[in-house]
Amino acid sequence: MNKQRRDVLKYSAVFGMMAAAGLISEAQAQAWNKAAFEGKSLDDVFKILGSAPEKSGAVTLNAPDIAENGAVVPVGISTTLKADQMAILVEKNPSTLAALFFVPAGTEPFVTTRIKMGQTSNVYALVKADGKWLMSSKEVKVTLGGCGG
Amino acid sequence: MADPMRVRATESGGVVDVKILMKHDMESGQRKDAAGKVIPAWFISTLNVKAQGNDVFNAQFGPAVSKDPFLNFKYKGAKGDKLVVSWIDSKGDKRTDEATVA
Amino acid sequence: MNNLIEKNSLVRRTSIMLLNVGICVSLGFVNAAMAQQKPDPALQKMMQSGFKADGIAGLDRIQQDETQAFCSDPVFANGTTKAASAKREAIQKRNLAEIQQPSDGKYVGDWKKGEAIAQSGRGATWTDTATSAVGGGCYNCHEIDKKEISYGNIGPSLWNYGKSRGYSNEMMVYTWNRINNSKAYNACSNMPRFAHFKLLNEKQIQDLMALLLDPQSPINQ
Amino acid sequence: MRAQFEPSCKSIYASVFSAFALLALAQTTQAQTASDGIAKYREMIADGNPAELYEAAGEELWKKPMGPKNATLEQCDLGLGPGVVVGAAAQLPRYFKDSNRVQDLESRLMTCREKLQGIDPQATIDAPFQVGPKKEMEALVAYVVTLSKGKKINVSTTHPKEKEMIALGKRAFFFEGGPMDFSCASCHGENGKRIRLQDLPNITTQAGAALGWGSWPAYRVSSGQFWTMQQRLNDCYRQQRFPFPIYGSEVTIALSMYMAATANGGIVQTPGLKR
Repeated sequence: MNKQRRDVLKYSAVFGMMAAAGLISEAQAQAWNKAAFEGKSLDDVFKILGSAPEKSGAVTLNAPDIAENGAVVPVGISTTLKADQMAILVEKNPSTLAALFFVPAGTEPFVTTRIKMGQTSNVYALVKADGKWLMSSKEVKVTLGGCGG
Repeated sequence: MADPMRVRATESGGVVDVKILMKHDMESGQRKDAAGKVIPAWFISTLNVKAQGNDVFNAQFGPAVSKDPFLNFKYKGAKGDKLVVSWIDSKGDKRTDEATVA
Repeated sequence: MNNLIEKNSLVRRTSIMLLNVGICVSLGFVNAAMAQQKPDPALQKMMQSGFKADGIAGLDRIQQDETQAFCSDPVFANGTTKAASAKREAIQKRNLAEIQQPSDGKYVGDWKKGEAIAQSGRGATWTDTATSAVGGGCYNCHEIDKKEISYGNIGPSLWNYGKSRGYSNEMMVYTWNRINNSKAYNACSNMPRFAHFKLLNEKQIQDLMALLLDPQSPINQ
Repeated sequence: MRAQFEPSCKSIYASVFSAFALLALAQTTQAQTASDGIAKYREMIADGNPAELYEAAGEELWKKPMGPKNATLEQCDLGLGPGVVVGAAAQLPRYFKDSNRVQDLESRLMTCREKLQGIDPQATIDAPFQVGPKKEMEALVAYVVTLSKGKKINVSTTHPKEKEMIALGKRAFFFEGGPMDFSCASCHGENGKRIRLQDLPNITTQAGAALGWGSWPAYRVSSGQFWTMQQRLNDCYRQQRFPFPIYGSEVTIALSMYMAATANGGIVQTPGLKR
């Protein structure tokens, strides 16, 4: 058995324990979407999420035009739709999907987090409502900073 | 043992604004150490937030989420709600912290 | 007649005084010059005991040469005294004299390589090794190619450097000298002496020259 | 003759002038867009400073019995009396009678750890940043400076040793060295200057010093670390291509004293959040 496979097994075992302890619900523990997080392109991720999203004015992506540092890029998603999932994708990152969010009923379709970007790229905010993925995107420039260049 | 989180939750007009800071290196798997060896990825992969025992937010992170992750979301709730925030990382380390909505 | 001379010298003296006040105020020094031209044992002791050698960054780096010692007292160095201007000229002369013109007679190399050198601000720190590539760090202080929006402004913009100044032999030599040792023209220039401290080699300087003075360079479009 | 000549002269001036104006406008617009973008970026990350994580750890360490003497730091005198932490960072560095020298926050914390807890300062001085005893120092600093947020910078400049350190710090600020001929003043001695897109405060002025001194220590997003002023100065000297400044050495305290004294009257905004 190779090491990678052992790690995966260990990993699922830990998830199982967590689930049993009630720290993370069973559904969530099962669901860390390995395939989606390993997608290397927008199409890879779209395929795994189920459908290619359509552009929609109902999805708002809040991100700066320029990031002073690629290590911390603030990204927010909000929507007027009744969303149950949201996702942040960065086209030119080594793995396209940065984060996936699940929004239970009673929680607002709004999230803000911070992500890493290796270079200037388009950033996508995805929202799933009524079983359909919708999106909005913008380019975020990552600048070189400081004396180190 | 992972370091504690900072959880701030305030209610206004029936909506609770939750801000969470987690202490984690979120190693991307892209960096190399001084000897040129790739530092393996190590990151928080799953986060769950419960209020009064019910799920109010779930997140899955990849290694592209920033070091010391920050998360802000809002749910319909009340002052005094008991929040339980838990995460687990890709090595199986975990952390749970509690907070009360102000 | 006598009166007139008196008056003239008074005017002159007053204007020099005003000039001095102007400089002092603009530099933010209201108190007297720091007189760093004389050795200061307390400062020397503090600097010697405050640092340790680490890798390529040895303690020799805080042994100031004449240029550094002079410029560490800006009130004096930028002042209008005869002593200061004489010293400035002497320092510039010495720095100019050590500049070597290109051994193969070529001033202009490859602008693409020059752009990469201008972008990199790395090298010569205690986290580097003797073989780490040293960059020119030019964008830290200069606007060069307008496509790069992340540029500093400690030095002047170099956009259209050749296009606006021309590509004469005179410009070639002046620019070459300025990159090799900026102190040849301005004793206390903020710009490093790239050749004096062997930060950049001849080839790298030729490539930087191309970025500025090759008519094909994107900065001259 | 002259009257005829004038209009054309004027028109040449006018066209030259408008060309310059256009050029200047184009340049400002581009620079403006970049700096607006950066301003929005900074505003967006200002909420939720990860320095809070260090602050929480520091508060725990402050109250935890540690070291050979198994004591807490709760009786540490940071200048306002034993145990007073609120506002203490706003009046540091200062002269301390018991140690008979001017101390900054880090060197004073090392004194407290030595006296109260029996922790040898040398081990802290020699440790790399962000690990071991330095990691503890960083957390403690985050805790202490957070309790001065919003206070006025109010550093004493009356004791002869304080005066001496301000003067020495100023000299060190202008001290050029290394293979790039840099001093602190090379970057921080004029108004309106930038390295790449980073604004450089002019530390020789009250406003600039208040901005610079007043917003460090800070969480730095590029390294994902909380940096104390000692680490900030250390990295300045690294980029100046100087040798390695010794943690808590006189030159680092003198520089801090010069900056803080120049900044007097400004507002403490620590812990900051920096690129």
